[in-house]
Amino acid sequence: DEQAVSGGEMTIIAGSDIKSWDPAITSGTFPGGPMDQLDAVYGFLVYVDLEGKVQGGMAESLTSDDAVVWTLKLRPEVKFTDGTPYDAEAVAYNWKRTANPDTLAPAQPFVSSWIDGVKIVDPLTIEITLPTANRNFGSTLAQSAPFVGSPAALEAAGSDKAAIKPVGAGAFLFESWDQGISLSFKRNPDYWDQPRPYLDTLKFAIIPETNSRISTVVQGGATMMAGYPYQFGANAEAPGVATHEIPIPGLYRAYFNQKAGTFTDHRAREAFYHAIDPGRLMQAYTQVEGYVIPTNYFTQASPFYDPTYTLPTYDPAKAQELFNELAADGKPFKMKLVTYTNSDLKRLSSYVQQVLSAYENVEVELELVDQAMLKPQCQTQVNFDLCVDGGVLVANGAEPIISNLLKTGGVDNWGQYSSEAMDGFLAAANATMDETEVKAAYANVQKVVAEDLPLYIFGSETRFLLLRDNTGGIVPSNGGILQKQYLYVCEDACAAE
Amino acid sequence: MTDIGNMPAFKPGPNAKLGDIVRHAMPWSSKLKLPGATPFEMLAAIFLVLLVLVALLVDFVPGLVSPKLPYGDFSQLPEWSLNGLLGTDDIGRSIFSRVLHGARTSMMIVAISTTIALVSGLLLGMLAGYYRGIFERGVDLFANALAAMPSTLVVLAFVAVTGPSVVTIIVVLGIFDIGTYARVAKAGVISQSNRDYVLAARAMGATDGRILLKEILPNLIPALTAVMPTLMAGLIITEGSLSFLGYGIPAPAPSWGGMIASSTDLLSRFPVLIVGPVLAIVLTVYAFNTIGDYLAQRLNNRERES
Amino acid sequence: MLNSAMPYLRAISTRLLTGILVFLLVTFSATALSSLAPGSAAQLILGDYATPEQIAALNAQYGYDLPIWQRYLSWLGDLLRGDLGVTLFSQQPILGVVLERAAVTFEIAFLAMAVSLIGIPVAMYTASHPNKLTDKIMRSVSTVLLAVPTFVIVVLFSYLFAMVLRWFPATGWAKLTENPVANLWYVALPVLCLSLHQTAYLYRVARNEFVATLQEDYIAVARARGLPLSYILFNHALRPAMPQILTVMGLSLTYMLAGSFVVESYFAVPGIGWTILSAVKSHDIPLVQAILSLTVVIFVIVFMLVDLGYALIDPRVKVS
Amino acid sequence: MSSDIEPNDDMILEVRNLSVSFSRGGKQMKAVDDVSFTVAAGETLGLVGESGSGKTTIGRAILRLLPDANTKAEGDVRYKKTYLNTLSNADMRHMRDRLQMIFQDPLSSFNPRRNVEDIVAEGLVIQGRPASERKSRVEAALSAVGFDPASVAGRRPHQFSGGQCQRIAIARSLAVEPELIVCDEPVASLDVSVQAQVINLLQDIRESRNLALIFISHDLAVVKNVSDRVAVLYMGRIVEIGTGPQIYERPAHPYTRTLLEAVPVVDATHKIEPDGKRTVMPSRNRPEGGCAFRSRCPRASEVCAQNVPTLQPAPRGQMVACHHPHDEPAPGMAA
Amino acid sequence: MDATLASQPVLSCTAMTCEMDSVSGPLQILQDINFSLDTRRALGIVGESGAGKSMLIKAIMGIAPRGLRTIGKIELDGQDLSSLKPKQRAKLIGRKVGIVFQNPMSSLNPFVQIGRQIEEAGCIHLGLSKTEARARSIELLSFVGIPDPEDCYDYYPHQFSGGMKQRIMIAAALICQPDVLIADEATTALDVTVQKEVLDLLQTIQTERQMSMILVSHNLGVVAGRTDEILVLYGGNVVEYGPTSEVFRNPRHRYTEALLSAMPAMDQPAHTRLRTIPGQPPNLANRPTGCPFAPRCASAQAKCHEVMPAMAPGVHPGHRFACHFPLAEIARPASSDSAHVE
Ligand SMILES: Nc1ncnc2c1ncn2[C@@H]1O[C@H](COP(=O)(O)OP(=O)(O)OP(=O)(O)O)[C@@H](O)[C@H]1O
Ligand SMILES: Nc1ncnc2c1ncn2[C@@H]1O[C@H](COP(=O)(O)OP(=O)(O)OP(=O)(O)O)[C@@H](O)[C@H]1O
Ligand SMILES: [Mg+2]
Ligand SMILES: [Mg+2]
Repeated sequence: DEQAVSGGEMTIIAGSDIKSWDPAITSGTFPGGPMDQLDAVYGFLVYVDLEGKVQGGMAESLTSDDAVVWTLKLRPEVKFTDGTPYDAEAVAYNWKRTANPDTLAPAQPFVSSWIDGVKIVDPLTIEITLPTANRNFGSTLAQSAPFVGSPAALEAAGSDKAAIKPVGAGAFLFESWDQGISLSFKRNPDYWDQPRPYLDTLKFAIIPETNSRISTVVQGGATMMAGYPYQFGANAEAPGVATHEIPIPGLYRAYFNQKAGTFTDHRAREAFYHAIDPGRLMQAYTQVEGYVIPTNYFTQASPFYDPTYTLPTYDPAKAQELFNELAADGKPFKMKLVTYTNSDLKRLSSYVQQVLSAYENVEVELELVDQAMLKPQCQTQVNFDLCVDGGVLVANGAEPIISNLLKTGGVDNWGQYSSEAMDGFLAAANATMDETEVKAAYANVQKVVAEDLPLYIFGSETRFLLLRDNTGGIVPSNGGILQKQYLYVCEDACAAE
Repeated sequence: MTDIGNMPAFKPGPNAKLGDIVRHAMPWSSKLKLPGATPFEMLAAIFLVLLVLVALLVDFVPGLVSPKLPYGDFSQLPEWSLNGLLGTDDIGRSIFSRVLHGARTSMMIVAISTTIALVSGLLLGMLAGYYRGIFERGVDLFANALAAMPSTLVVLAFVAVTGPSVVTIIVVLGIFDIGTYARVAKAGVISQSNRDYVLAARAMGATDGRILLKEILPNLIPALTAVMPTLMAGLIITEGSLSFLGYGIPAPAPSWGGMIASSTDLLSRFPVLIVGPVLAIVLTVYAFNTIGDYLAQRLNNRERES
Repeated sequence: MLNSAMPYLRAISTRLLTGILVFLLVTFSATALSSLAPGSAAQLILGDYATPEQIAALNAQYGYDLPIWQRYLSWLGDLLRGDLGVTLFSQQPILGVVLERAAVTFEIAFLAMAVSLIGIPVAMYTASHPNKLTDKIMRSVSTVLLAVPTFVIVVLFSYLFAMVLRWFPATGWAKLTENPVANLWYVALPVLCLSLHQTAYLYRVARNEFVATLQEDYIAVARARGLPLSYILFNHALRPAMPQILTVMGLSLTYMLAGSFVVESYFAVPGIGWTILSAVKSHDIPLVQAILSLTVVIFVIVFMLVDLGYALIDPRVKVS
Repeated sequence: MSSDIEPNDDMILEVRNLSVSFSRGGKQMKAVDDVSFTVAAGETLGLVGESGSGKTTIGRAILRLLPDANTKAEGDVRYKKTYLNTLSNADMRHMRDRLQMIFQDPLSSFNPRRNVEDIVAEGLVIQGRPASERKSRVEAALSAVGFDPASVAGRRPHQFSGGQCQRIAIARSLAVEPELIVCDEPVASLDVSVQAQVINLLQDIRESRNLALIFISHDLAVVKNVSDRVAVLYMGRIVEIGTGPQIYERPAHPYTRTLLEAVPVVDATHKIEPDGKRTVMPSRNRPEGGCAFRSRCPRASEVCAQNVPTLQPAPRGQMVACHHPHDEPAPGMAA
Repeated sequence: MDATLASQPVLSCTAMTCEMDSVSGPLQILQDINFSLDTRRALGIVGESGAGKSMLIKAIMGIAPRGLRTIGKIELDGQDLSSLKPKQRAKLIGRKVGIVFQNPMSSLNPFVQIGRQIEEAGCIHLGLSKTEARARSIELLSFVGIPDPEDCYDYYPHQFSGGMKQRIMIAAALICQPDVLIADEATTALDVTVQKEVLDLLQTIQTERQMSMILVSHNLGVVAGRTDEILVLYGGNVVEYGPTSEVFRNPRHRYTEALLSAMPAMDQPAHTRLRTIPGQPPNLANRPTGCPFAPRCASAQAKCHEVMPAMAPGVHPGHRFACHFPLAEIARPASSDSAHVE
């Protein structure tokens, strides 16, 4: 940060456009995703750093001694760009709004569970009393409701989401949005943390084609894109280009539909695990050899990793046996794999189809939908047997993602998995601040995962950025989203590792 | 497949013409009757014949692996063997086998869409050309509306409605060609109607139906066959574009456009693997266009002579 | 003079009438189709956590629950009032968005068209020396070019010129009005990709047309008068060949407008091709409708211009 | 005005007050204007006139072969006891084996995809004759026009020369055994050497079968050779009608005389003195009202501009529509 | 032959043969053509369709279709055309020869104003300036009898009738003040009355401007009273060549005679049987060895089928014909109207 200079412009490549400026509606953790764009305007109230610790962003701190009562301290003199103060009232207003079911916020169940315990102590202090202890309250808040918009602007828009104007207190001011093409922001001169932000202009360019994105960065047409080394290939070594690892392991996973269809039968899920060699699957997916395959929800890098409980391994003979058994029971293995039309995912699903089709008594159908239609189809309609979501799910610090995935009714629990034991262990892990108890609870979680096979977990990877080598101030938050106020253009190749 | 090793030696001299070489290498090709065709046109015709044969008989090619099952490792470079000739694709299937099976997919779409378009276009065009008036206006309007809509986009929209399906693609592509066939048929009927033989048939007491079906229809065939290959080439391109965009033939059925799309992402790492499907689509379109030109030229000549 | 203008007026008005019918047909089909598509704008706006009731409510608010013909009529009504609405997410006025992006597509299409015009003099030369070496070469080259689908050209060119050689930018756009030099740089690859096919096509049509024209009696007469070949080509063959060339140019222009989405989305050029593609995906139906309408309007205008061109070129044409 | 032409049962064909107009781009164009004539059995009526005078239109109107779309035909056409103009399409179809037509361009009057027997047999097929009868009648018709049926079998029209094609066309008409044939410039596209064959053939057939012919031609020499009576058309109207000798030896209408004068004669004994006035004849557009020919007529007077002349008996017995008919021999003709 | 100035031919062909390749072997389209056209004389070329009339003209003009090989000598104004480079040759012919083609509808470029079409050859060959050219074309337009030539200058061909177009073609042919005017079936597509006007015009111009003229027609009547010499072509061969009056009055070749008697005449009564010529013109790819007319000739003998007759002189000077058994010379008074007496 020493050599940070003011001025300049950066362009972050996004894969798709945002749908609205509603700060309550956030999802995705990948750079270029909607959260990334909202961050520019609203700024993180609190965020999770690379170590998994909750840090203050727009707020000064969020702390608790007992995991039940949490204190949020705001910074003085922070103002929204419409001049209204970024104070306790504003934060509480945003939370209330999120808790209102009409807002349709994904974080509604989470926020509404403690909204009654919110107490404004003074304009810069809020005290939150949770109904039960939650040691992960801070990180969950950072992941699912980190943005605070100007109450005046939100009020003005009323119920019409499309009419919400982006008025935050973040590092940048919304300048223009060309739907489907680009978004442009300019420096917020009244940002609280002067001399930040350094950049005069921040842009998001929407480029759907992976190859085009890579070439664009290589040629200097944009500053950065998120991706994986297998996609970059030799381009990572191109002059003027650097890669930057965001060292938070993520999981590749697919959802088994446990409400209806083939995978309601445990044998089918087990057979699926046995039938496919995950190493080959990852190689098919990324065209790169040598992935370490996770043996359970937590990878070796995680402090909660427990080698005792492992997921079933590749065993084609066993798989065939189970497939035959299922067929004999009159429940032949017939599955529909749903994913979206991305070439990597196409490859992955084709590979799954190809491998499974080689077994007897197996039928596999593929359905590739538009990216935007994946969630509705998998989450809302639950119309799949196996649903593959693209990219990796950041699994640092377990929560809130693990609960979202595995808890009964969790927002990311697309497969409708439900287990009392699992719910209990997850709650236990949250309820204590004691590390050994947490570890024990998560060991049990891994045991249940290995037994129940709620998800198909087949790979893990860290995310990379392909960026211009003169990009400075890379401060990832929440597992990948760069905090825009730190970004600056440096004179030399400061990003090269 | 003919064994190349058993062919009698033939050394093309410096003055050997391409046609001689072709005729020598493929003796049966001289049975292909294309009066006045250049060697390129002969080659194109042979290629198309081969393509149709491949589409029909690809399952019986000895030694050819399934296009849906793995053959080798992922993204293997080409090697000197039947299945590895063009390398393997990103999940290890034989590209050569997929290219050959892709021919079946393309040919099937071309054949069915063309049949749909030809039959309906002919019907509409004949009515429009013979009865003129309101029929003609209606058909013109229909053809114009089709021309004013980007076909690929409409197929995309339909695919969005019905989900990716071969039937949708075939039907929509077929519908889009109706306009052209109708136009050609209409123009043909109008120009034939100006010939005295139609009048002569009327003078003999022929009914409209007889005149249309027995007198005019046979004379529309040359013009229709002349536009057909070009339209077929267009179908192949459109189908390729759709599959390329991911809205075409559902996986794992092999299609050239889909193969190009999947090699595109890995282009910077395995550029050779795109060669097979690209060559397949380019050569096929080339052959169709060449035959189309040949037929159109012959039609022109015939019209000029008469 | 009024008398001589009357037939034109009539021809144009019949064209317009057909155009309006085509317009109604196309836009109505678009409404019908979009209402059949799964998912909805409401779904996308409300996000993934909306309940079906909420979605239904928002659909009702937008009027997406009405029968097709009612939706269509209300859209038509809005259109007549000059109100195209705003884009679904960014709330930009649709008219402005569409015009701005159409300008981009137009620039590319026109430049591609302009580049392809070199096909005409080449065609003139080869047609006047038929079956000579150049003619044969040009014919083969053009047939090969015509056989390469645009999406293949796009993939190969962007790989070669943007990734390997890095001569041209892989994606992006600069407005002509703001930075003409950068604009040229950005426009180069898309134009190249579009014009290759175009040039080959125009060349072929022009060549065949010139060959046919050169067989006309009046060309024989001109030759018998001892007029030089170049004089005959420019003064006697060019104009008669123009109507056909013009038709093809008109067709190609609409083809390029419609077929631009592969090129535009690959090069991330903010034109209508890419816009309509993403609008279809994100169910921004008002935007889709607006672009389709524009396409039809352009189609009609282009063909009216082509007709007018006929009338200017061919003195015999009075009424179509 | 034609009421003086009584219905006459000797006449197998009677055309009465026939008018045909075409609409083109909203405008009405009268191609045939109030034409009446009759044809007796076995008689040949020649129709002559310049291009566009309505010869073909009359021929087609009789046979109801005009396009329906933009055409309006009025007047009666009586064939024997049947009024053709009021027949239903189906009934007209039954009349077609008695009324036939031969076209100017024989090749284009054949479907190029048919072979010769099919072409000749077509009328019989349409009339629903059994195959055996068809075969013999086709052979008979082909022999009648001088072909050896076996040697032409299976050949396509384009394998024949123009004269042969025209003979096939005649065979096609004869196969249905018609009583009247409208010949629309049947020899115009033929060389002199072949033209003679076709004319002779038509004459022979006419005699042997007592055929009535309407023979359309712009070649006055040919018309003279084949016709018993001749009607001269000018801009859709009959300006003169009478027997061959009447018309050719003492043409009464100035237009007929102009036509006769213009016929190139095979006579090289003296060089033709060219007409020194080189101004073009005034426009051939129809003048408003009055006699259509008056703009080209050396005898035109006031009355010609006011009254449309009607057909009146001329001194030599023919009918002429002229206010100032001639009564002297044709130029170059001995009295 | 002594080369006196008076009998210097403007245009002559010596032993000219034209050949072309076809699928069925080489075609002898024209064989051994000899003729010469003197100044101020009119030559008629007659023959059936396909006899080679147009090809002869095209070969002379150098606009024959691709692949046609011309052997023999063509001299224009004493200059051997084959010794010239194509461009020079085209220029020379363009200046010295004016040509009017058969179809007035298609011989004028429908896209170009007629004034331009008339004057362009003048601008190019004579280097006329724009104003000069315009003045001269207007003058020519009125010379060929087009009313309002000033206005017509800017009209397009479709605004004229067939006869007018043919007059415009004549005007265009005259722009360089050529020595020879060639009319290839210039009146075939016209109505009889218009044909007469155009023929009269051609003849008047020829005499007024002291040009030579070639009148090509398949209609013997067209050339009959309007030419000095006549050349009868049959299957690409000259079968008879001589003074027009001689040939018509006393045709010696049996083809010429058959042609004449096949024509229906105005002085015959109705229903007169016409004389016919059986058979068809020779197939150029497969010519008979002997006289080309022998297969159709009523008086053909064995010799006719074997030996090709050479051109032999007749009684009248300049009258030549290629027949082994020519018709007898009939003695008749040279000038008489007896042809019209029945
Ligand atoms: N189907 C039609 N529609 C419109 N006008 C027509 C039609 N047929 C003929 N005419 C017009 O009617 C007039 C008479 O035509 P018709 O063909 O009867 O003349 P014709 O005497 O046979 O001439 P030609 O000698 O050229 O054959 C012409 O002016 C022609 O343009
Ligand atoms: N381009 C060509 N290729 C081959 N043969 C040709 C070509 N043009 C003409 N011919 C042949 O040359 C011969 C002479 O043709 P030409 O046109 O000179 O005849 P013509 O006497 O002018 O006949 P017409 O009276 O029909 O104009 C014909 O047999 C014709 O078939
Ligand atoms: Mg006619
Ligand atoms: Mg000719």
